[in-house]
Parts: sequence; C-alpha cells; structure tokens
Amino acid sequence: MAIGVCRLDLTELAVLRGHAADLPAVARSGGVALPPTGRVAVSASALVLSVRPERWLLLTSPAAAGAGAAAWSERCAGLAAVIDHSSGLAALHLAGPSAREALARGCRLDLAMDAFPPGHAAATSMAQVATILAALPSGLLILTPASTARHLHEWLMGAARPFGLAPLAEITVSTFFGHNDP
Amino acid sequence: MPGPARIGRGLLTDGDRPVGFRFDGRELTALAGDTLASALLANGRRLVGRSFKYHRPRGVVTAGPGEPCALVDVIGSAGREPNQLATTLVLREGLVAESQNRWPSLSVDALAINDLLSRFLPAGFYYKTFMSPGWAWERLYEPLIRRAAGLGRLVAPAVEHPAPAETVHDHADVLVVGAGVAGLAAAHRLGACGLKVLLADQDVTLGAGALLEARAIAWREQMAAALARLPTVRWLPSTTVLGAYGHGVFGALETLSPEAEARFGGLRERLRVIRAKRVILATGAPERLIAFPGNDVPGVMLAGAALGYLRRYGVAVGTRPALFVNNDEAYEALFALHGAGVRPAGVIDPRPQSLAMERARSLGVEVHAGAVVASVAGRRAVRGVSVANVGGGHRATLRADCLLMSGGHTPSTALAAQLGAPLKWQEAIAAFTADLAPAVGSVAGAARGVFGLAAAARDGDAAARAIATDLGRAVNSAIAIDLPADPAATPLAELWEVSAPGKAFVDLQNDVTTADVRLAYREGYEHLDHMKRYTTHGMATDQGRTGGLTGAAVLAKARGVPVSRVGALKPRPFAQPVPFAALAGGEVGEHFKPKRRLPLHDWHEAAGATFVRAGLWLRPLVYSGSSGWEPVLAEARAVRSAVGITDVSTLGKIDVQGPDAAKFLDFVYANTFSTLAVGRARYGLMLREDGLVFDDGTTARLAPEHFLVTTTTVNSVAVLEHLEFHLQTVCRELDVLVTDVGDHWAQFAVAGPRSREVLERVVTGVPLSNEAFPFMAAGAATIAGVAGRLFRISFSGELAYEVAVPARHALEVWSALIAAGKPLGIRPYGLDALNTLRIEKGHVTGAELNGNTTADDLGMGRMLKASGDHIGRSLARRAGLLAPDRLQLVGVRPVDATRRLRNGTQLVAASARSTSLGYVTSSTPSAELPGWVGLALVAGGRARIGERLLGVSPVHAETTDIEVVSPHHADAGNTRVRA
Amino acid sequence: MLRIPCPHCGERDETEFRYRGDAGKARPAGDADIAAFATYVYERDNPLGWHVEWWMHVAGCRKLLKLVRHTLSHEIHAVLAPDAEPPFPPREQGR
Amino acid sequence: MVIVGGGGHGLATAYYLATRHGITDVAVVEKGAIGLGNVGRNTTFIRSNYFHPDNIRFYEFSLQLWENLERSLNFNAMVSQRGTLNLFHTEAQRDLFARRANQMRLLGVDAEALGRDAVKALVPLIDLDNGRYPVLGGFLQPRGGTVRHDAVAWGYARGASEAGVDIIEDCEVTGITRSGARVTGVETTRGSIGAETVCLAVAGHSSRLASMAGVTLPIETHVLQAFVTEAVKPVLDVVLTYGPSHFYVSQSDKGGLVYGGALDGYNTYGQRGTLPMAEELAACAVTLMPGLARLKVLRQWGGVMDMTMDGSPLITQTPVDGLILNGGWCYGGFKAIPAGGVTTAHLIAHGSSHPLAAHLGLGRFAAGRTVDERGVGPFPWTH
Repeated sequence: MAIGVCRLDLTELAVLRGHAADLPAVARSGGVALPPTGRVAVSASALVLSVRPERWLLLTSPAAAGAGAAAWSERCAGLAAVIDHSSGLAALHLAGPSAREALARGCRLDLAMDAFPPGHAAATSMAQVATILAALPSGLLILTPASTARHLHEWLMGAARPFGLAPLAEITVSTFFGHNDP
Repeated sequence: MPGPARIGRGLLTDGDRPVGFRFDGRELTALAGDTLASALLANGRRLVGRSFKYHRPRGVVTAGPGEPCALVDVIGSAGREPNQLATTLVLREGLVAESQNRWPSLSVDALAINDLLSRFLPAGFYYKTFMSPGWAWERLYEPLIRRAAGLGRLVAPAVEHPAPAETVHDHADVLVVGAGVAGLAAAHRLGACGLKVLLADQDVTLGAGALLEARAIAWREQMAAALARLPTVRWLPSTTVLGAYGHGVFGALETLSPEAEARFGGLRERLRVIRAKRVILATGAPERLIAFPGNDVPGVMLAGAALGYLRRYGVAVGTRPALFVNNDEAYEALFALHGAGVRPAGVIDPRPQSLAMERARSLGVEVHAGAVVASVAGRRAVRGVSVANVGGGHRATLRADCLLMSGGHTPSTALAAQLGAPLKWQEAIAAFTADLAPAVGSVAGAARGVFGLAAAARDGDAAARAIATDLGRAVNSAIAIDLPADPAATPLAELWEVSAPGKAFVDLQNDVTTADVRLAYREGYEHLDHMKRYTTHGMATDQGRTGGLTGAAVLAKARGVPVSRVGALKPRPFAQPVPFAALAGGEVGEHFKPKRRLPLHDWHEAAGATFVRAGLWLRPLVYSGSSGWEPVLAEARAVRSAVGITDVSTLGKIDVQGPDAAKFLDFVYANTFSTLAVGRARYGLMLREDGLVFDDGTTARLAPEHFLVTTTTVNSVAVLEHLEFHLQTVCRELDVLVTDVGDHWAQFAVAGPRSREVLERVVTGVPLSNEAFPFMAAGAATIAGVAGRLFRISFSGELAYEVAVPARHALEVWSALIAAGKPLGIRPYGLDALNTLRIEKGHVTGAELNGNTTADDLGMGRMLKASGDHIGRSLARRAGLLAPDRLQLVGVRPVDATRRLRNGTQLVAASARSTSLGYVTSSTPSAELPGWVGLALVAGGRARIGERLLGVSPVHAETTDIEVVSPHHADAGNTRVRA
Repeated sequence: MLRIPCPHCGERDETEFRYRGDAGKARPAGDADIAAFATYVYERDNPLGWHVEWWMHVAGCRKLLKLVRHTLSHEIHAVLAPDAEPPFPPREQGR
Repeated sequence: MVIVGGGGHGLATAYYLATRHGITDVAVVEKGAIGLGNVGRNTTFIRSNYFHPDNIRFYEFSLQLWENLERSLNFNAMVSQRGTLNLFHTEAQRDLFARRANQMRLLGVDAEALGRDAVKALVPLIDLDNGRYPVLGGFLQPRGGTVRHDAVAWGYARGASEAGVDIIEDCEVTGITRSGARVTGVETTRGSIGAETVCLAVAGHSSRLASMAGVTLPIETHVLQAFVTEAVKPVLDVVLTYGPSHFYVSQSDKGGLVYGGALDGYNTYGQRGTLPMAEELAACAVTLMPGLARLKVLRQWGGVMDMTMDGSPLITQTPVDGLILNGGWCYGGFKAIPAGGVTTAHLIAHGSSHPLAAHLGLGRFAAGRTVDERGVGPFPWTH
C-alpha cells in the first residue's frame, strides 16, 4: 500500500441559523455541491465533505494564504460562517488493497468496503488522534490536525509495514477532482 | 517417533519434523505441532512443577487452556516469562523452559516441607497466625511470605525497544465463540445466509470435540472445507474471547502462528476488539476433577486430556491407565487408548451400571462399578490406586501408572454471565447453564448442556437459523450438517468428592483442599464468595476451571444445601491471562500518548531547544541544552532590555461567529464583551458554574459578529467543549457558531521595548504607532507578505505584539521576524523565560488558576460584571467564596536576596509554625530585580502585604524569611505595555 | 463498552464521546437565589435505573446528545436532540 | 439503631459504637453477605497524603488506627507499610506534590522527596526515561501501604459481633420510614425495624437509600476498575502511582500485581470493567515499566463509587432528623475505614461531628466551603 501526503486548502462552511436552505445555491455559484452529512461530493474544482450537520469542508488546490476562505466569506456573508483550516488540518492519502486492513489497527469504525464505500466520510479518532476519513475511488483520504499529523503518520507507517509499504509520495488534491462517486 | 510414549500419528503433529527443546536443562526432542505438555508427556516426563503452597509435585492435568498445574517459565529473547501453560504453548525449535516454584530443583524441593507443616497452614492462616510478637508480622513473617509468593519469576529482557504489538478492530454480524461442532455448524449456517461471521476459537485448529472422536473426523474436514468457501466467514484460530463487554463488544486475544509472527515483525499476540450484532456462545463444557485423596499426583489427569494427547499428538499418557469417572462420555479416552493398543488397568465408576461400563467390560477391561478411588500410591508419579466401595470399604488395589478422572462437564457460562444471563441448575449434568436474550444472541451445544456431537451440531444450527431470521436473512433449509448419530449414554451420577483420609484438592494451583473448604465453613465463611476469599479457591490463573464447581459442591455439602443454592462465582474477564504487552497494544513508550508538535518544532530543535512535555505538547523550554537558570535569564533579559520572540502557538484559539456572538461571550465570560470595539482585544475570565475560575485568555473582536477567543494551552480542549456544551443547552436560542482553529494559526509573541521596531520592518498595511495601534488593539495585518493577524497584547509585561499567521507560513514569518530583529538583539525565548517574565509581572497561570481560586482571590474581583447573568455568577456569591481569610494572590520575595524560593513551600507565621497560611505557587530568579521573586496564595494575603512570614519546605530541609509584597514585581504601574 | 448510536454519525464506541452529566436538570433563571443554583450544580438524582444524560460526540460530529440510558444494564433506550423531551419513563427492567 | 450496609464503614461504625460508646443496641443490615461490596473489591491502599490540612488530619488519624488495628481487633489484617510512592513527570506536578508533602510535614505526617536515582533504586523496574513522560522524581510516604481487604471486614464484623452488635445478612432495606422530619426505622425484605437513628453506610448506593427518606445527595455513582495479574516472585516493593491515566499499582503478598486507574467517566451501578480502560492502563504500565510486558493480567473488575461533587467524603447529619450518612467516599473509602467508623460512631453517639470530620458535612456545598483536592469542580467523573 502507499501513503501519500496531500497539499490542499480547506475551507469550512457552517450555516447560520435559518439559512440552511439558502446555502446550496450559493455553493453552486461557487462551483460545488454540498453533500449530506457523512458523504463526499466531487466537483470539477473541489472535494466537498461533511461530517458535521450543516457544516462542510471544501478541499481545493492550495492558493495564497486565506484566499479561498476569503472568497467564500464574501459569497456566504450573512448565511454561513467561513473558517479557514488550510493550515489546521493535514491530509494523507492511502491507496492499495490493504489500506483498510491496516487502518483497522487503530480505527474503530467498520471500514469494510460495503460498510464504508467510496463516497462516504466520517469523523472519528485513530491512534488517539482526531481524524476525518473520506472514501474515494482511489483510496482513503485522511484529514488530521496539523499538530498531531506527524504522530499519526508515524503510526500509519507502522501499521502499514506488514502489508508492504510503497515509498512516500506527494499527491495534489486536484488528482481527485472530477471523479464522481461510483 | 521422538519420545517413548508416542504411540501413533497425531492429528496435529508432523512426524517428519522433529523439534528440539530444553526443559530444566535437559535436551529433548518432540514433533512440530506438539505443545510443550504433549512433548514432555511424549518423553515420559510426568513431573512438571510444584504447587503454590505445599510445593507438592505436580504433572499435566488438562490438554488445554484450563491447566492448573503445568505452568513453566519460558526463557528467551523476551526475558523470562513466568506461568506459561505447557498445555497450550506450541513447541518451537530451541524452546527453553524451566519448571517453577522449586528450589534447588524440581525433584528435590526444599520448601516441600510446607507440605509436612500443612496441619499448621490451613486456609486463612494469615489472619489468625503470624501475629505475635507484635513487631513480627511486618519484620519477620510478611517478608517470609512475600518471598514464598508467586509461582514463576519475571525477568525483563535486556532489549531496548518494546516488541511489536497491535490492537485490531473487528466488526461482524455474528461472533461465534468456539469452533467445536456447535460453533462450526452455526458459522456454516450463518455464512450460507450471507452474514458476516467471525468464528473465534482458542484452539489452533477447528473441531474441538470432533477432533477427539473418530466418527466425526470426516465431518470436521467437510465443514472446514465448506467454511473456507464461504467468503463472509472468517475463522480466527488461537483466539480466546477474553470477555463480553456489552453492546455487542468483545475482547479477544489472538496468538499468532510462527508464520504470522514472522510476517508481522515478531508480533506474538494481538488484541482484537470485536463488535457484533449477535453472538453465539458455543464455548463447550470443560471436564471437571473429582476431589479424592491424591488427585494431584503427577499422572492423575482429566480423562478428556488423555484422549486429546492421543488423538492430537499420538501420545499415550501412560502404559497402564486407570479410569475414575462418573459419566459415559469420559469412557471415550479409555476406548481410544484401548484401540491404540494400551491395556487399561481398570475402570472405577460410582454408578452401579452404565452402557459405557458394559462396553468396557466387553473389551475385557476390569470394571469396578459402585466404586471410588480412595487413594493414589506414588508421590512424583502414580504407581497405583486404591479402590473403595461407594459406601466405604476397601475393594481392590490396581497397579496403574496414570489415573484418568472425570467428574462430569461444566458448561462454560462465563461470557453469558458477563452478558447478564442468569444461571440455571441442570440436574441432568449437575452443572449450571445460561441462556442469552435473543437480542444478544444464544448459547449452543455443550455450553448449554447439549452433549453428543450430532446433538450439538443440530443445536448450533438451530441457534444460527434463529439469528439469521432475526437479522432478516432467508434460511436455506437444503443445507445439511448432520453428523453420525450419537451413541446412547447413561446419565452421570453426581460425584464431587471421595471422603477418605488425605489431601483431596478442589483447586490444584492454589492448593485448596476439601478440608480447607470445610474449615472455611466452620469459621463462618459460608457464602461462596467468602469461602473463595478465605481459601483462595478459584483465584489462580486457571480461575477454577477444573475444580471451581467441585469446591462449591463441597461447601454445599458442608452447609447441607444443594449445590444450586450455593450458586456460582461471578466470572470476570479475562477468560485467559493476557500479557500486558497484548493489552497495551502498540501505543506504548514513546507513543503512549500522541505528541502535539508546534509548526516550528524542527526549527526549535535545530536552534538547540530543550523541550518540555506540557500535556500532549512539546514546547521549547529554553534554547540551551544546559540546565540552570543562566540561559533562561539571558532570554528573559533580552525581552526586558531589547526584544525577544517566543512561539505561543499552543494557546487554544476558538473562532466565534454569528449575530449573537457578543451576547454569548457575555454569558460565558464573567466580564463583558459586547462593549468591546471591533479591532480591540480584552482579557477575559471564565468561571465554572460553581463560581470558581475556569480559564482566562484574550479575546479579540475581528468584526461585529466575529470574535477570536484564546484559551490557556492546558484548557484548550475543555474550553471548546464548555462553549459547545452551553451553546447546545442553556444558550440554545443564540445564533452562534464556535470552531476550533487552534492548529491553523501559528502565533508568536514579539516582546520587549524594541518589539515595535521589529514589527515595523515586517508588517505592512497597519500603522504601528502607539496612537494608531494602541495596547489591546487587534486586527488583520500582512506580516512578511503573509495575510495574518496582529494583536497588541502582552504576557511578559513589556511592549509586545502577538502575530498570528496560518501555520504553513510559520517558518517564513518567524524567520522574517528574527531577521528583522537581528540588528536589535532579538533572541528566541522559551517557556521558562516566559514564566520568569509573567511571574515578575504578576500574571497567573495554571499554578494559580488551580480550580480552587475565585476571581477575587486572584485580585480580579472587580472584573466581574455588575449586572447581567453569566456562568458562575450566582454561586460566586456564596459566603465561603467571599470570606476574608481566603487564600489571595500576593507576591513573595526572600528577605535575604541570596536565598532562593521553591514552589510548594508552605508559608507560616513564626509564632505558629504548624499552621499553614498559604504556599508559594510560582517562583523564579528575577531578570529584573536582585534575587528571587514569587507568587503565593496566602490567607487574607492582600492585607498582609508588607508582613514577614516564614517559608518552610521540610522535604528540602529549608526555612526562609519571606516578605509578602504586591504580585506585580515588575512595572507595577503598567506603563511599559502602553509605551 | 457502550456503543452509542449517534443520529449524525451512526453507532460509535463510547471512547468517541465525552459524558457531560445529568440532563434532567435545567439551569435556574439568572436571578434565582444561591440555594437554587446550589441544588442545580451539586445535587443529583443518581438513579439506579433510567437516566437522562448528556453525551457530546467529541470525536465525531461534536453534537451534544441526550441519552436515556439504564445505569445498571447500560441499555440505551433513546438518543435525542438536546431540546427533545425524553420518552420517559421507558419500560422498567429488572435489577 | 440501624446501620445500613455491612461493608467496612458500616461494620467499623458498629464496632466503635459498641466498644467506644457502649452502644450495643445496634443492627447492621446487609442486603447480601458482609464485606463483598467495595471493601472486598478495592486495591487496598492506605495513606494520608492529602492537600487539605483537614483531610490530612482525618486520614492520618485513620492511618494511626490501621497501625494498631490487629492489636485492637485480635485479627491480622496484614497491614503492610511498604510505602506509597507518587511519581511526577512534570514540574507542575512536582510543585503540587511538594506543597502537599510540606503541608503533611507541618502536621507531623511523614513525607519525603525522592530524586530520580532514589526512585530507580526503590523500583528497579521503572524506565525513568520512557520517552513520553519521563519520571522526574517522586514523593514517598513511608508509612503508606496496603491492608488485606477481606480481613478488615471480617475483623470488624467479628469484633462488633463479640461486642453485642447484630449483623443481619441477606436483608435488603426497601424503605426508610419517617414521622415528619424524623426517621423512625427501616423496612427490609425481612420485615420492619424501628430505630431512632438510621446510619447509611452503603457507598455507591447512598443516593438510592437517601432517596427513600426523601433526601437528594451531592453524589453520583461511578465505576472504578481494578485489575490483578498472575502471581510472580516479588518485583515491586512499594505502592506506586504515576500521573498519566492515574495509574497505581502494588504487589500483593501472594505475588499478583494489583492496579487501577481513573474512573470510566460516566455514572453507572454496573460492577464491571471495560476494555478501553484495560488497554489504557496496560499501556501505561508497560510505558512506565517495560519489564512487565510479558506479565499476564488475570482479572478485571469494577466497584461502584459514591462520587461527591468535590471529591471529599460526607460524614454528616442529613435534613432528616436521625438519618446519618457515612458516604461519598469516592474511591478513597478503604483507607478511611477506621477513621470513618470512629467519627461516624461519634456523630451518632454525641449528635455532633467529631472534630476531625467537622469539614465533611453536607452544608459545605451551599456555603461555598467545598473540599476539592484537585480543583476540578462539580464534575464527579473527573475527580
């Protein structure tokens, strides 16, 4: 299996009271669709996932500091709080047939393909660290707080070793854009 | 065939692969697939250990995980591992094992004198003896007892790195515990229905009882092949389900095969945490002993064990076995040995007649019906048995070299009981069984008293069908799982003990005898739990698996009640002793807790920082490898005299947005935030609802409906939860969103009289003059080209700014600040210097915000808002929290400036040296003043400013004259921060 | 170990949640007296039986849940939104 | 009078009522068999190292009673003063322990500061530099130690019984009767018993019993787990505590390591253990003492603790006249048995608090005089 480090920007949209119905249209104007809680949606320029009710994480290619969040802030003014997590969360990508088996060494969720198929997303903790998992056709994307990213990465390397580990690669998140859910 | 007692092919041994091992220094050879027990028996070794209390010679009693006696120390790369079960320890080339609890050697054990002294060492002897003279318990008896304690000896390995370990999380529709016939049938049925099944069994192979009876071998092979074809069934061999934890959660210990061990880098076991919608407990019914004099002599073992050694390993446990049983099932051992050419010495059975007895007679075996074993000849090995009539009276003496016993079978009810199932007494098998509620699962096969292989298979299938239906699966009735019909059997006759002179054991490992149980009863310990605690019955590593119920029956008899009235002991996890390493998993040592690292961790490391572990964080303490205060004071003085820079990214940062954000902050803080102007920051104090201080920090208003709250490092998680909790309960009507942004922002304090000059060189877009950007100003700024935020706040007491930028730009901004400050003498400072600076300034941290202080105690009583509700408002007004003698924050200094202060020093009046008036919370050598300065909490402290007290630290043998002063040692007028 | 069916995330191990105490109590009005607040903050019904209580899904959706849980059997009868009234009392079960 | 609860505190209270106050018209009623509640399922530590001077005095009194217990009871409770060693791994912890030890010494109680070398010499198994939370030193109370828990219940029961107290087993209290604001007796599964004074000493069941008299307590019931390993030859000669996970451990005379940690974190009456706690504590054990890796854990169990809102106990009158409470012991009840018995007996006999237990009344909460050793506030699951 292969563990890749992803460079990406993350912007969170959190709906203000009474505006849940308005946000999807605004999101569409920004080129993304908002999936329901527990799901990932892919558009031409972003992955959007939701693991908290009425909150979405937009994953886009890296830009200047805060630029993505600033654009969304303008778009969503009065409808949603917009929070930049680009530096707050680190992203790893796991590919290969053993990835889910390796993750079962620390993940308490059922990651079997039928229980967590591509298109699903979940927040949980793994190796004592907060994580957000997204199942993509290419593998699993893991978001984790920047301060514990090294801990999680070290842990993942250890868990993956018995399954064979490909050299570390840097992956751009745009690789995943445009691949629709199966 | 290595070993004189190996008389045929075993199902599990490979006759072509000899394996060498060493026991008590002797080189021996056995076969691949052997356990240490089968290997020793194959080599004719009977004596394998000494008992706990009496040091009596002991041999192998079982062929599985319930073994009470055959415990050994294994010596290898993992050190000396005590109490390994020879009966489950799979032999590997070069294994080194030693017997335990004997000195100087197994055959000559000096402490065996305890056996002769045993008249003076009955159960409970500790409580009544060893009392005189008064000093003797602690100085003489207890040390002696402790030296004699334990069985094996633990010696840690001399390796530096912990062995690999891991915990695996499993999910299934149904967990089937036990891969005997009932479990196999159940797993097969469930798998055929498409359900996800985990089939866990402690054995290395499938089959259990089916392995032991020749007529079931073909069925077992068919079953194994069928299961292998079912994609949703996963068999976990060598996996013991340790405990049932409710809500479908089970813990299991998997012991890896040598092949798997190699693949996983030397991993020996893994802990499995299994979650299943339903469970089928097909855990079988272990055989139990009979308590008769000499039932512990090496060579006395359970009948089923002898059968196991023959079938599994091709080992005959003796050349002339006698059988002492009360049930027909146990005769299978005799028939099998007979079939393999071993001539039995005879059968002793308390029943007047039975079908199995008839069959034994027909094979020409001498059968003593209506008889019991009254004694065993031999000490280190069985030489013969003395047979008596059930009603008493000697009947015969048999020459035998082993004695196979069976007092019946006791269903394994531990897991069911842990799931809350009540126990029911079953007269037919003289044992308890338990049933599960359908929503939990079911018990199947021998575990619920259904004996006979065909009957157990049908039972397992029925349980599986019911569960499959319950889980909404169609059941295909075309699948047949039938076994050859079970032979007819005569029911057992209850037989727990034989009354005859001599020690008859109910707990072989803890050396508990029937006499001990009766003594406990006579002493008043008639409750089963009391008897257990008094005698230690059932408390050994085997948890009373072979004799637990027997002991209860002996107690019942003493009390004159049926066994069912005495009940059973509460079975607690674990079903099998679990190595710490396996329970601990991989997150140990360095990885015991995650390390939170600063965005600039590598920079700090390269700069020579010594790190301190602050909760999960690693923070630079001082940029020096050497201890002592000099490097710290050099850093602090740089801040006081020029400029310093420190990484404060560990502070909690919470984004608060929404129309009601200000209103919300007014409620969660004890002071007001709605009046804060955009572009300004304010120090805030949060209380708990009980009125005591919870946390403090600076909060900035970035926009009318957008605030940034900062928290202390240590409370960042708790404060976020506190805010979220109140937003979802008491403040439910408020439209506010709070979001953790702690890791997104790297934050640096640039502090010192020349800090403005540094900032002016890197900040664009914000004029930094005192008028344009005064103390407590806050706002967006571009720092070294990076969009970030700037706050004019100060923890050090100097003119200072905090710079916040997205963490991925931390290095470029930090580097730019250092480069800009270089001509001004900037230097990085660590937590120690930060602490020095804040103590001098009288700022509080966790040492003062200790959960027992009020705002007023800390000198901040005036901050509390006069009107309006807030958390903690009401209870802060309780009399006890307003009392004038409360501990209040003050400054302290040694009167003699050459003396040091020490945290935790108690403060007393010279006139009343045993009455604490308070204590030193924080202290440091001062960067600004001569000598040490400190903060303290002192009773009525503010009124004592100017007084002298004694600082006493008896644990350091120190007494110091202390002057109570204002907590603001430096810049009491607070002019620097506004410069 | 509890498995708590989070309405937003599905069934999760108890280790993902933080217990926040008795949910059967309401904070007194801000101007209530000390005695009322002392009762609110310190006294607990602490029943052996069904208990309405707060759990926050800190490792998941971070939502606060109101559970109706049996304090002996640990059976979870209901998982509700914070403002929902618990369906109380559920059927009693044996001790 | 009736004492509800045949555990350590109930039996000790009965014993001291009879032997110190001559009150023998006492019935101890126990719903099951005596000594099988918390007194029979705890980890048996005794010590008097506390922060609050009032707590130090109270627990020191208890420790001194332990030291003379076998003499007074003529029953060997196997008091073993092998020392209690609190390790610290941060400077903040060191400061707290120093403050506590100094306060103890002011009151004449033994306490010593140990450096790393001394810690290592005392406990060779410790890996001082374990990587995650290196041990910086320790504080030792040499007179701390362990007691054989079952013997305590049995010894007090025997002593009380010999002094004339009735101990009634298999007798569950189903109601507390009142006449106005006064207690008049108890109803039990074996009939009614009239009494002028009813003392509750039922640990985790305090709330349940008090509610029968219409009293609501500042108590939640939580489980504390404990574990024991297989018996091995001596490897640990002191009672040891280590901050992360609140891990504590000692080796019993029989050879098993007895250990435990923090509360599970939610209220429960279920006396059982959980898997996450077993994993957490094992990880802590192996981190602190890697040499334990191959030692095997035998059993886990749980006891239900009467956790108060400030972590300190209650020896108190209640709003109902004649109803006395000995409870709220949190997980510290075992070590307090002798002092709890003496001071509760005093309260019953004199109608006023024993001077050493005056700070343990119910009124402290509303008055704002809580005795919160750790400063965590009214969140009992965090105490």
